[in-house]
Amino acid sequence: MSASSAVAHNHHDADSHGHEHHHGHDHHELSFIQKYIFSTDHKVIARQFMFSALFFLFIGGFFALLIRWQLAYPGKAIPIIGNLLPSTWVTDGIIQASFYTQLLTMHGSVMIFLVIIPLAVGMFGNFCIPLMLGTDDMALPKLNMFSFWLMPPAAMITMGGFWFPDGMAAAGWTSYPPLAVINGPGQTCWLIGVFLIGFSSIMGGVNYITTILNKRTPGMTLFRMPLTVWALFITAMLIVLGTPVLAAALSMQFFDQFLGSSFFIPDNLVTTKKFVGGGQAVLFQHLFWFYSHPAVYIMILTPMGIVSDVLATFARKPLYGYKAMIFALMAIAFLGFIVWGHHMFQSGMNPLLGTTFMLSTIVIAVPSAIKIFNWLGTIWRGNIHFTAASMNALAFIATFIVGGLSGVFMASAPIDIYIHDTYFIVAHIHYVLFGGALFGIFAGIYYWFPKMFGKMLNENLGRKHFYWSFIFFNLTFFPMHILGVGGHMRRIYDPYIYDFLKPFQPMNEFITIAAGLLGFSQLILVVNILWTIKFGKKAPDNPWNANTLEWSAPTPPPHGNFTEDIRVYRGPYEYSMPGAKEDYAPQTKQDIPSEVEGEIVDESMFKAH
Amino acid sequence: MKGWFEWAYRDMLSFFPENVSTFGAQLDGLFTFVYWISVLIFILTYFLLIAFIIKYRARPNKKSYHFHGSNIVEFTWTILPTFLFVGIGLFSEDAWTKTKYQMKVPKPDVEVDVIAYQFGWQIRYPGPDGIFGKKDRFQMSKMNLFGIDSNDVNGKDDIIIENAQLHLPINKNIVVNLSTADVLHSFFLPNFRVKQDALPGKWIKVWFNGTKAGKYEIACAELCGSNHYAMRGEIFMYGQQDYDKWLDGKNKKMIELQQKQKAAELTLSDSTTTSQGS
Amino acid sequence: MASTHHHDDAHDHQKDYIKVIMWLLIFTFLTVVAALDWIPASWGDYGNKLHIGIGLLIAFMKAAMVVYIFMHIKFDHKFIRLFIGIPLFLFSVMVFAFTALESFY
Amino acid sequence: MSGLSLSHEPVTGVPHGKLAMWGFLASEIMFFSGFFGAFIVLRNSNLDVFSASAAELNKWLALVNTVVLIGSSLTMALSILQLQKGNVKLFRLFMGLTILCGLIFLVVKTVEYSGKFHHVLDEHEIMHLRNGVPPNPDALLPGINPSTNVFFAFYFLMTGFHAIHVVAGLIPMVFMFFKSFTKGGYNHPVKVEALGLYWHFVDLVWIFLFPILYLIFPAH
Ligand code: HEA
Ligand code: HEA
Ligand code: CUA
Ligand SMILES: [Cu+2]
Repeated sequence: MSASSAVAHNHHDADSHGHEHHHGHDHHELSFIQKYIFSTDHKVIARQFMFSALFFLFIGGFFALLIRWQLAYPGKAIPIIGNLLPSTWVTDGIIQASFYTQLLTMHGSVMIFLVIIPLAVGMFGNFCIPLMLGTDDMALPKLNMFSFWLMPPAAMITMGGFWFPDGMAAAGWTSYPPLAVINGPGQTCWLIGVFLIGFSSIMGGVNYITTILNKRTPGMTLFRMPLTVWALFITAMLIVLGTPVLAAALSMQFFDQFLGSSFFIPDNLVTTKKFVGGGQAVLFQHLFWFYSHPAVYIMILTPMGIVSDVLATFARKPLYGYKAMIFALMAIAFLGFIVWGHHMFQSGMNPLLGTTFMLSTIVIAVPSAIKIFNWLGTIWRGNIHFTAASMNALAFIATFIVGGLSGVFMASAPIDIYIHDTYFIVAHIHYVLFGGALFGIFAGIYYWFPKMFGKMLNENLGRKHFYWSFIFFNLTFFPMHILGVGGHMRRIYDPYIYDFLKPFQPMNEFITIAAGLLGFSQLILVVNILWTIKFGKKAPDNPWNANTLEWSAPTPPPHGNFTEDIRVYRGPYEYSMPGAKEDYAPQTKQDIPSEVEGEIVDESMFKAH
Repeated sequence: MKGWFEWAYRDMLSFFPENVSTFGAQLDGLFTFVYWISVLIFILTYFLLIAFIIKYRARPNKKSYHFHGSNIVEFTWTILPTFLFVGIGLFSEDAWTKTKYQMKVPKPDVEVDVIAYQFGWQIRYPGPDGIFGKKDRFQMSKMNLFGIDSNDVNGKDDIIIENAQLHLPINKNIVVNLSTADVLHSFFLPNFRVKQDALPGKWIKVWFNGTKAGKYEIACAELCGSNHYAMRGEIFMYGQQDYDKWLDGKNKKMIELQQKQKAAELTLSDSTTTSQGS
Repeated sequence: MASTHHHDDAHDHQKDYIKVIMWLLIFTFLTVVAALDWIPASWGDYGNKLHIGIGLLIAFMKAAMVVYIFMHIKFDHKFIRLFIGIPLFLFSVMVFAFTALESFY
Repeated sequence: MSGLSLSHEPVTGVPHGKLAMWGFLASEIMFFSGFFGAFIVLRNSNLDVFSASAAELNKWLALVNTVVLIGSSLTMALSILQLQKGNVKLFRLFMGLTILCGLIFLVVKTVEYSGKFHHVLDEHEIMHLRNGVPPNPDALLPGINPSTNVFFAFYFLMTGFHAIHVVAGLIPMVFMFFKSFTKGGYNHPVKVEALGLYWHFVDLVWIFLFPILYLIFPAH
């Protein structure tokens, strides 16, 4: 390949110029704004994504707690803050039915579009890709900055309905027409906001693909990339191919909302708003889920990659079945595009289609199973160090198994008849999104924080955060399976007008209390982060003795990331090589010192399998 | 407080509301089947996970086993779950065809129309003549949610129940023609294991066969606006005789009503058309 | 391996472009003519299908020429074809699910 | 240049800008796929309305636009070629022609649109366009617009987004055009090439819009 010739050339350069590199980038002083606000440096953008997403996590979490209050104690005033909330939301501190639907809509939208996707894709994508590939920045840094700065206005617009008397969007995060179309201006805001967020995602995705294909350092072949990068690569493809379909659906809904067309509205709807008719309501669902099913994998693949890296590092063991893991990712991504109909089993689409989607959906469990087994294989006969990062990664596996298995129930169309749109689904959502994606993200935060900020997070607080989150997470969401089995519908303001749901009130109360404590546990993370940034211990360059390239960069990495040219000699997971002195073998090190003094380990052993 | 602990020791399957339909048992059986498979997988994977965590926790001077994996193993654990999962799929197919395929809906013993609207259900019986009036989508209005064609005599005596109460006989194949006047709703009968979204502009056949007399609830399971939660309905299942009695009562009332209307019509000849509007 | 094609055969490209534009114009002309009302009404639905078939066939041929020559797919790295191939595949999946099965309801 | 060369030559040999543009185009294909997929579905269920409405469109304006846009694709390709050869004058000429074509396209589009907006529908036409179904007086805005029927909704949706794409393409073109007059000139062949890809794609979309909106409905 042309790359290899370029390498030889580069090395010459580096040698002859010595340490001249200090001049290149730091030449002109950057102003504060260029450095921290409108920065094109991928690391700064990653931090921006992280802080904005954590901020929205709290907004979304706050909405969730209001939801929980209403379900446990319907008709009772919210304590303490009840009277502080705007009067369009609550009367006398009591949540109104119309506000409840806004709450659940915004909770879902915020968590998905403004928390998990920006964290998993925006933050880790930006931070990890250039560093793990050994390059100085993204392929298109300006575009990168643009894709972050599209987010804040988009977020404001998404929640913009706040300023209208009708309130925010209130048709669920799925925004099904005709309901969404007859809703007020808040829904229009939501459409525009999510459209912009999607645009930002696409820009990011395009950038990742280009960077990964084009900016790998010499020696970094595709099959020497760490799984995090692989996962991001595949995620980027999902984004680039899926998100535009959502954009199309949203545009059409915008036309229906705003310009009086009827793409999704059949003839003669008996509502106050009048339409010309001729459209089909299920069409939107098809378009929506064509994106939104892949979107759930957009949210989980990167955490899966992170977990693979973290586990290999802390088990001091090569990742079990590296290639199988990659093919599994690809299989999930591919199948992810042909299973969207499983959200629509009861929607009135052709039941024959239900059969096809049922089979493809069930098959998608296979690559997931492969991943679970390979992670188990990775810790098997390992030497597992327990840190906040590795514990979160292990928790990811534990919760993803539960969430995935509940997915298999719903994948079977006849079983889904009963549990569709019940809390069984809500339990599934949170097991895969909170238990899966968010725990994976936590693992990543604990793992890379030292590199990002140059300070070691407080391990003690980290563990507390983990234990509390894990326990209260399960206490909050496991009982929801039971609610679902009992027939408890989702998205209902007051379950207790139904006789068959009355007995579930104590369980809802229990869940609410657990949810409050779960929310409280997240404060530990915040405290930990803020405290560490201010007072934390300085982090060494490679605190975990890990192999991947980012740990060969100084901590925190300067503008331009690396202080010397780097070349990759082996795969990312060569831990505990027999005969080697250290139990790790950084990808950049050509020669690994062996236990026997003066002997060089046979190079052929390091080949990625 | 006491209630909290009552559920803690119960088996998850015991939380299903009582099943009173013929195919409900099959659906519950499928759930149970997947449930036990899941429990098995859960135990297997959690056992390995916990065992490995304990057994292979870090100890000083220990070195991990340098091993990249084996193709045979990968192959095995790809194929085995594939069979298992495809098995689940094939196993489910029968129940799905039976409950949802429109061409497989059994011949109705009793047929009713149900239309959902924000926020309630209306139910239509064919009335004394036993024949439904034709539906015309363009005559649908707040006053005439079903869009009963005003030119069809069969529709004149159709009985419309506005308080969302469905009365049906047990041990009969019941076919509900389901649609909605406005946004999406979902016709959910927890005890019958029936759920079907109502689509505007489309009449979908939903069928079931109840096995036990009594009063059950109808719920809406698709977000349809602020009062989505309040779209509660009731379904009364009777033995055949009780059902006939109820139906006769309704039909008689309808006949009386029609006679009264005829009498009124004679005096006020052209007032019938004004009731139709947007 | 990198960018070998660009400069040396620039002239060929120019010729290619001219050729392509001629064909594009011819096809445009054809597609308009084909859309005229020349199919006997007695062909009924088959006539409609023929209309659609011809229209889309010509559109695809035009598109292929634009992609191959103007967009340099013919001369560029092979892997770039994936950027068109994968979306087209997904599009066909989408259309298949939307129409083929929906219409046999 | 520093001693470091961490920002290497593109590994694939395809410049960043061009590769990214291909990625973006893949995403654009999916965007329009969503519209086309929906179009196919709703066309099948509203065939009569669709063919009656398509007959209202002006084929000849669309034909002019097709030719204009195809022509602009040619001039675009030629301008890239000229910049690669270093011939700035010809580059500028062809770029100018491309911009001109783009503007003509937009002007024709505007004529077409305003013709629709100002088209006063009589009773008979309304029934015709709505397949005999009486319109809902509250829903129908005057003139032909997205609220007329599903066909026109698609017409405005698809041609509207297409026109937005044309405008979005023209902006950098105008920038490049004027930049080429300045002292430094404009010497970024890769950027022009990437923009060219985009422009050809815009042409490509039109190649499909032309038949499916204007042509393939049987004339009644
Ligand atoms: C990160 C997010 C995420 C992930 C990863 C998944 C993963 C899966 N989901 Fe989930 N899903 C959502 C997020 C996610 N989902 C959301 C947000 C919704 C609700 C949307 C809404 O309506 O608001 C939803 C809804 C949803 C539905 C619709 C339910 C309904 O509305 O009626 C269905 C139906 O099939 C489904 C199925 C699945 C399946 C089969 C998987 C599979 O990928 C799971 C595969 C994993 C496993 C199977 C477990 C691991 C495997 C093993 C432990 C090995 C097994 C061993 C042996 C066989 C030996 N999901
Ligand atoms: C990543 C995604 C994500 C995450 C993390 C969460 C987190 C939580 N979610 Fe939710 N949820 C969704 C995604 C997510 N959710 C989606 C997609 C839906 C479907 C929406 C729809 O139907 O359209 C949904 C729906 C949903 C419902 C169903 C609503 C309904 O159908 O009526 C419920 C109900 O209990 C719920 C609860 C919770 C709770 C208690 C948390 C907790 O885990 C939150 C814990 C975190 C915090 C609480 C943050 C910490 C905040 C503080 C410490 C501040 C405390 C402030 C005060 C106390 C004032 N979620
Ligand atoms: Cu009707 Cu919910
Ligand atoms: Cu899904």
